[in-house]
Amino acid sequence: MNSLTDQQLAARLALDIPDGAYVNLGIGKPTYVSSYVPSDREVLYHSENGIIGVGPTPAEGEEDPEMIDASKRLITVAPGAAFFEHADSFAIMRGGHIDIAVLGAYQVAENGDLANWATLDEKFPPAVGGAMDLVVGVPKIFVMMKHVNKDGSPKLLKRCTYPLTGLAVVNRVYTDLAVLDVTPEGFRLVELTDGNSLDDVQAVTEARILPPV
Amino acid sequence: MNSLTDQQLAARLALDIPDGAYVNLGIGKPTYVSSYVPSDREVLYHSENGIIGVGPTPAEGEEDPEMIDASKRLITVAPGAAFFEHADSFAIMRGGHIDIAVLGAYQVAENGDLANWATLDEKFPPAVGGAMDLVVGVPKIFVMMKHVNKDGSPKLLKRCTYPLTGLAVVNRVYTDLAVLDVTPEGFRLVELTDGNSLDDVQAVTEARILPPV
Amino acid sequence: MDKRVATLAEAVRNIPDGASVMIGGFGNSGVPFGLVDALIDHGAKNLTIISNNAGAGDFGLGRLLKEGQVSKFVCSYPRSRGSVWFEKAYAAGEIALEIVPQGTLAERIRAAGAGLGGFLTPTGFGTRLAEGKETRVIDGKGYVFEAPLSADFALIRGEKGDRWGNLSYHGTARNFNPIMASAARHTIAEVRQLSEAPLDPESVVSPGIFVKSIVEYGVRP
Amino acid sequence: MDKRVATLAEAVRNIPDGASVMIGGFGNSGVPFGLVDALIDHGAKNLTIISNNAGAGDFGLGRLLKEGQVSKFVCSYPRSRGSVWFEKAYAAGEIALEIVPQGTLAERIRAAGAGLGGFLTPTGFGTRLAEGKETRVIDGKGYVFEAPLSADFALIRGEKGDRWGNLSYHGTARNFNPIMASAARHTIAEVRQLSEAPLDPESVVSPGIFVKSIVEYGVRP
Repeated sequence: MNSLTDQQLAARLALDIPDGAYVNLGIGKPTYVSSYVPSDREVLYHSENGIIGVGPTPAEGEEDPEMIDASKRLITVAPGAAFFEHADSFAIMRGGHIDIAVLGAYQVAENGDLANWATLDEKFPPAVGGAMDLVVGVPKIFVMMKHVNKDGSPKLLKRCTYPLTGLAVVNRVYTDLAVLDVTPEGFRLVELTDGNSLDDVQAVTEARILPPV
Repeated sequence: MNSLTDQQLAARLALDIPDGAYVNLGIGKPTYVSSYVPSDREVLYHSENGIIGVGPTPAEGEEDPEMIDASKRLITVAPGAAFFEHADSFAIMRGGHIDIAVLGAYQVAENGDLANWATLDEKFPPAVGGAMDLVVGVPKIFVMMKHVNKDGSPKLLKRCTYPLTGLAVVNRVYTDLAVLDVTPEGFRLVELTDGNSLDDVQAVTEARILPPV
Repeated sequence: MDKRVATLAEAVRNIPDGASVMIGGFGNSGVPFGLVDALIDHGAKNLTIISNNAGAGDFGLGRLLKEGQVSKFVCSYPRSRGSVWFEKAYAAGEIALEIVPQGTLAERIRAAGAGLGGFLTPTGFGTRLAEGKETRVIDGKGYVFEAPLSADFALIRGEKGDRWGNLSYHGTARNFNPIMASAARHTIAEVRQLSEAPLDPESVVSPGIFVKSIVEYGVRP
Repeated sequence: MDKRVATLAEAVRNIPDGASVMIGGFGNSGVPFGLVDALIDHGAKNLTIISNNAGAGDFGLGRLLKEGQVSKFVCSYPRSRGSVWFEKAYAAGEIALEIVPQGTLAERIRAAGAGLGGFLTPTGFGTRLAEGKETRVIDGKGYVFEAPLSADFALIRGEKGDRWGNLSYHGTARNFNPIMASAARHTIAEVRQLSEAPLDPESVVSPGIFVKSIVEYGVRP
């Protein structure tokens, strides 16, 4: 099967970020998305640590160690930015003000349940961060992830087996193999990565994938 | 009996505002107090509409119509001032950060209950403002009022008859006739206006007044 | 991203009859007088108004009440000197009143903007304003449960603004404006000065994400 | 009114063993590194630390953990790259951990500073982090009841400060500092620059009423 690279996946997802949107990019790979949003669209990025208007990585010599995003990457400030404290930042997340959040995931279930903060491995201390606040507050939750785990086991499931981040919160899943909507009937195919068939993708997916309407 | 004027009463109360205090002065006559605080004491005044550091009335020609206090009087800004929005202003009041609030009252009961927002007259619409927030949040509540009503009826009662502002919240009452503490045993005399006797004051007070310890 | 609209009239034209509308200000400070006048001209009726005071005199909220456009008022202190139009409507039974302690009003508005389901406040415990409400005693202190308060529209006033809707304020004119901005489905801001350049991100008090439309109105009351 | 103290050591000297201490910052931004170093030198033990992260490397919170001064951590994300000292102490069962979703952590701190008795948040409803907690469904949406979170001390970092304790911040170094300032019985602020003149009242983010002591520490991490 054909598989998008992480950068290709970010570029595909970026096409679905509309002009004028307020977007939160989760830590790690979701932060790649902003580089691929078409330049004629003005999008403002919120980061949980107290900024709307995250700009690109600073040029060398221009770094400010106290200007970071939620991934702790050094950032600059985009035109139209604002700073605020943490209670206000999470009021913005919880209160429904952000349009889209892009998150990574361990597992997504066909009812939209999301598991992205803890596995069943108890060796490491648990760490939750801001994901639980995002999923209850942001109306559109896009998940960006590999379609299957490294061992080939499925990540798109009938029910999540890992501890949940939120219940019935995911709207759309972008994987290296396909794009799928979460609907009241379950996962529904939006598009396939070039060269893949629905049967191929279904074969590595535990949950049933409905064909496009 | 000897009765202090409102200005004399404000001057008496002002002696009990210590250096370094954060103080909220209720609308109306309590605002007189700040003029009488000894000038070697630095006191910062909070006003519920979003300022700590209320300064004196502006000079003529210097008025700013959007710079007002809770009584809607025009104000200036004292050194060390800060502005904030209403939720933050009431967080300051409710959260125990202000040291002293000075309020007017219709009635005070011997258990410290305060009635200062509504009478039993239903003709006018009720109006509560910020008094209920102050009394639950500020550790020292000073009441400044006439000892009796215009018709001679008492305002220092066994139990309030008007709707309550707060339960067991008043610490000290300054009237034109005397100063009284609210103690677990009831009202206790702190001092008499010059020339008055405890018997005289007791005669116009419904609640019992205990002598100073 | 450009939230600027050219006129006050355009800014308020989508407010329908029966809408709930938050209006910023305390006394005459921080009231969006330009937007209130536009709302009066627009003529929407049967409005629920959420504002700390009920106006004074024949202008602003006073005039909105005089014109009979308000069917319900949610407020902490409707009895300022000169609130004659509110008092008339109230005495005539033409207007419903929900009286809320001022800090509870502010916190309910903030809770709506912050996506919370309610909170426990000590304010009003044991008083008439807590009658019929859920209460709880924690560590010997009484609390009242209060629900969030949102609105269809908020009319607010800032000092400076930019095309992204970012706002700064002036002195005590800040008051209810920032929290109302966060709690309405459609927030309309009047600013004394619209800046071509973006505001300094450190000086922004209301991030533009809360603001849907912004219009300049240079008059200071 | 003069809240200035001359040295970092003097600022923290009254923190006793067993105290609960909020420490501002997110990652390395907005962490009061000067005060944390002073707390390590001061040597108070058996501390409960409330902070979003659990440090990284051998400095700041990492060093406080390495020195064995912390018996409990309340935090949203203790697993940043390099949080080795926390992981060691946790694996050895030497430290208690209370994990709180980040927005709930922030809101609990704010609630303590604001004198509220708790709040309902949708965050975490139906998840493991809501187990054993009171829940409620309102209009079909689930909420979890969360209690306020206060502390004996808060160590925070501002950009500029004045003798009244007023603070401004710098960029994303603001984060938890303003709410922690409000929620502790004794808040100690380190600022990059202590100003002789009062700060502009419009630029103050944390009013000095929240701050008990203020000390200059000019180093930017």
